Amino acid sequence: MREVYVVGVGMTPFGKFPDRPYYDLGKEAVVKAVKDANVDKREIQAGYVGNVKAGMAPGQKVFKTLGMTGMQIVNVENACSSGQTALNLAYSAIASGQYDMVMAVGCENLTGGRTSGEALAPDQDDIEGILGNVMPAIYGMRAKKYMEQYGATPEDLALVAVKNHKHSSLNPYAQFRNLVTIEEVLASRMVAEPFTLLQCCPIADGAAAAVVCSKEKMLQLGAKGVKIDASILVSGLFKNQPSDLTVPEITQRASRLAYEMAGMGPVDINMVECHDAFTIAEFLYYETLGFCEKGEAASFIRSGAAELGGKHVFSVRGGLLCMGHPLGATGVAQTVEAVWQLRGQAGDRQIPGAKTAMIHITGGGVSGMDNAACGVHIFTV
Amino acid sequence: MREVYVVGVGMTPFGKFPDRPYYDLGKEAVVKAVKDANVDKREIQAGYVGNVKAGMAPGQKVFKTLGMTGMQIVNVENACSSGQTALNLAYSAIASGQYDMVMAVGCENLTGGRTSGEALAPDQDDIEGILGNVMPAIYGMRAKKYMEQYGATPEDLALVAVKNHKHSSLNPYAQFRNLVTIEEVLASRMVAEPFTLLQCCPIADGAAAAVVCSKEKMLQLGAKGVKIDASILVSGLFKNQPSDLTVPEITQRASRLAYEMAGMGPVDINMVECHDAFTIAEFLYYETLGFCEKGEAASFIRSGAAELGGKHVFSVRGGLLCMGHPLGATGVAQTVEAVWQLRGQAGDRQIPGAKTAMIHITGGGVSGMDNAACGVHIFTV
Amino acid sequence: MSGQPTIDTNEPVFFHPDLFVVPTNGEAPYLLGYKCEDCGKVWFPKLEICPECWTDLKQITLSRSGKLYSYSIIHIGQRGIKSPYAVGYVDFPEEVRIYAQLAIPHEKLKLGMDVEVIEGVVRLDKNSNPVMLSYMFKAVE
Amino acid sequence: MSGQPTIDTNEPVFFHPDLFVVPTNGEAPYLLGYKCEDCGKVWFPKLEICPECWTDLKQITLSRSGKLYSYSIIHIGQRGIKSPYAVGYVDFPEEVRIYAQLAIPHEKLKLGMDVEVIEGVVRLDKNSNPVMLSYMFKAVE
Ligand SMILES: [Zn+2]
Ligand SMILES: [Zn+2]
Repeated sequence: MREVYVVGVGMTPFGKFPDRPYYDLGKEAVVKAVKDANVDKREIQAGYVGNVKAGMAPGQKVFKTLGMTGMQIVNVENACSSGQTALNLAYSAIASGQYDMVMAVGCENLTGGRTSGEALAPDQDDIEGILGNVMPAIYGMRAKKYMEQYGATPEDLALVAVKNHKHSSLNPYAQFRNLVTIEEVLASRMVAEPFTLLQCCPIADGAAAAVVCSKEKMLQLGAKGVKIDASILVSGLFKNQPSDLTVPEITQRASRLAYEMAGMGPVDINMVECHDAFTIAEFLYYETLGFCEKGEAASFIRSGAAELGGKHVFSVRGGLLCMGHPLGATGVAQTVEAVWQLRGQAGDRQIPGAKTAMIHITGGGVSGMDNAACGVHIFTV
Repeated sequence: MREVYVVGVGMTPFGKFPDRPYYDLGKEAVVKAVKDANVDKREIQAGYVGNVKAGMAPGQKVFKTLGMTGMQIVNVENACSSGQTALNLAYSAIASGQYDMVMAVGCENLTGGRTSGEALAPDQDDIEGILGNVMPAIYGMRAKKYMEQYGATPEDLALVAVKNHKHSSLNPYAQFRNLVTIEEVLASRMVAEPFTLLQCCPIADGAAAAVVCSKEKMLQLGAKGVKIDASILVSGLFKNQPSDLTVPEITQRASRLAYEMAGMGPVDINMVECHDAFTIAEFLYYETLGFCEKGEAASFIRSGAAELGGKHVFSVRGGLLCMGHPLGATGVAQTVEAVWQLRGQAGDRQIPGAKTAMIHITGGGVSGMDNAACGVHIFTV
Repeated sequence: MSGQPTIDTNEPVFFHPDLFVVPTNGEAPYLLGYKCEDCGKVWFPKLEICPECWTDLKQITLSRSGKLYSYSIIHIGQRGIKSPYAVGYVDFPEEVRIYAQLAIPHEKLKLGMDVEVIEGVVRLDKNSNPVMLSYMFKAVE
Repeated sequence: MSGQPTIDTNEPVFFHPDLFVVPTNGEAPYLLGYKCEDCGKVWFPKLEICPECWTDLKQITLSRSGKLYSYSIIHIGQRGIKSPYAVGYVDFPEEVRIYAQLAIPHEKLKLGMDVEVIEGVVRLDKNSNPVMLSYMFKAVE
């Protein structure tokens, strides 16, 4: 397998853009990434496009008026992990020698036509969906169990939102850039216990793109890329049997595979973009990804380790909690942040001397499965 | 790149099954293919799943209750070419050495919840869709031009439906198995000129699956597989400029790449499953795929060459015209037919001594594009 | 799980005879499990074959009560269910975990509590008339 | 192409000022093309940048008439358009091919015929009232 590099990235701001179709957002991200890579668009040999909610052939609608057609375009869907699925296919296409330069794109418009004031639910052909379950409650049940098991408090959980807002206040691409206090987090409207509104990721639209190529191609371009050291995509296990919901098995499995592939461990990782769709999620991932022991998440965040200036900065762009989570786009947007950080181009939120970044995403409410799909990538410079 | 083989196939009958969700159809196909391959389901390392209309994570819903979880599952969408897109990714994953044994699956339920009596239209965010265009008219305009240019008659076009019904009458998996005459074809209800109902592919539900593996794995299993000699997937070109609509550029390009990859030409091909969504389509593909000269399609079909017993049998399973076209499923179902024929297991519709099969699919109504995506695969024994 | 129930009469839909039995003789309702004769695992909701073994499953009657593994109270929920409503996962002695709405006063909810299966209204129409009946869990008295 | 027009007044929607101009002074309507100053290609409908060159485009007025490349008469069509209706592709002298509905008696349709741009009703509501106006093509007299 060949070495694989990211040589160009671009994204739109994340936010609510009901009048900008997904393909319009996608085009902006593609143009930015190609210009950032400083390559001729005709050199891109394939496009892998993550999207969940659009109709047929979304990738074609992104690329068509950019004159980037004729190449292989594959539209992929894996719920929350759609963007990292696109990145994983781009990685494989380069690593295998199938192509020399391709793009991973994620794009999503969730606000166009959506009714607000209703929580995101599993599909209505899913038994839990039929019986009224919603995503915040699925995580809420994990949180309740975690809090009982380890004595974590609502204030502990709120710290995740406080930290991520601190980070997003430094990120011009974030949807919410205000600072919040523990009190404000806990006083916001209740969504599904124990989560208040500020502990749930907001709806958002956005797009992101990355140009991915072989080492040979990178040297030919005279570019200095960011290396992809691990690219993992797995599906969840199906079981009806009781299990410990405070240990997300799919994330545990995917991250172990990623550490093995990259030949490194948590101690080597400077920053993590994780699937912080709800505050509890960051707690569970501190532990499951191996950054602290089981039950130690509250002391980990209180130590400052996860915050800008700490050893393992989590959600430095503001995470899903402040960016929002345009399903198809998120995994690629995490990539964009990793690349900016490792290149030292992250502006006010730059992690000094960042050399290694991990991105993690997991999701898809399918009853009986931990999550439908989980992606983990590790990048280095 | 390693050699790639299909060692097991399975499919559901095609037809209207409004009460069987896509995942139920998909499960039937997967179980049949795994049993046909005679492998332990735990040896399947990844699943590539083509589907257009379902919600999130369709592949996970197919595999989850079959205990085939944890592996990489990638859900792909490429309009009519979704099934061949799944096959192309399966091919690449094996050819590159990423995996040793994977599955390509296509599944689709189009009748559940659809209003009949309305033609399939491009997406409503497409300018031609907004202004009233429908798929039959897009092909109708090609047909009108072709008929004028080469003097083909409605009777000539009807021959395609007559032939494909003759074939499907021998296929227990086909939706329509009746014989029809030229007169019946032309007397059926007008849909979009020059097409009557029997010249348009019917709506259908169905699923198909294929187990794909490396040569080494195949030998280890002691199986005799069907080799994939070419696997091509491309997107359409975007242009607003006038062009000759009787030459489908995307098919021309994809098929040339496939012939080059397989190191063969039309003369070597015993059978073709093409995208005969409308009668004119088979005419255009006889020519574009290189089986006869431009304008010679009518004499080609009249010669019997495309019919069971002829040199290059087109649509031996009955084609889209008699099977129907469950978008995500079709490309994999074409694979199943190719494998059955090359193994000599096609029953009454067996092409004696078939050694080489081509499957072709193209589609996706995106204005300004010939088609959104086109897949071509060539198989040999 | 055979698709989305459609509502075209005034009678609430019963969700779903393969999952849940309410005896007409007034006896207590119960859930149906599907047990593999090879590996012994129990599955819910209904499956045709065992995910592990691909062998046929035998329908069994599940215990009427289990333990509440965890819960949440939903304040912003789905249309057709009056908020706030409680939902939870219940672990049954047959080693199967089942999700449902909880017919338990919210202040009485407690992880690990014993709950039992009852029939209840799980969805309302916009005039608050019942449109779907199914299983729920209530506290064991 | 900025999404699907929504209908919330009794006035028909006009589709779309970036594509089509109907002068208020009674002059003949015309379509708008977008021309690349680098490669000279003309694009329709509106684009922000040239697909070939990624440079800005200049709005131009297209010729009012072109030649009918091909057509079909749709008998089973979209809701909101009275069947049968004719549609076709028209090639303009600016080297651009444009799809539209054809306001031409079906027996007069002929490949290669000269057609011109007019304003017409392209969609009706269920009471057959116009809900969308846009360009159509009619035969040049
Ligand atoms: Zn079993
Ligand atoms: Zn140009």
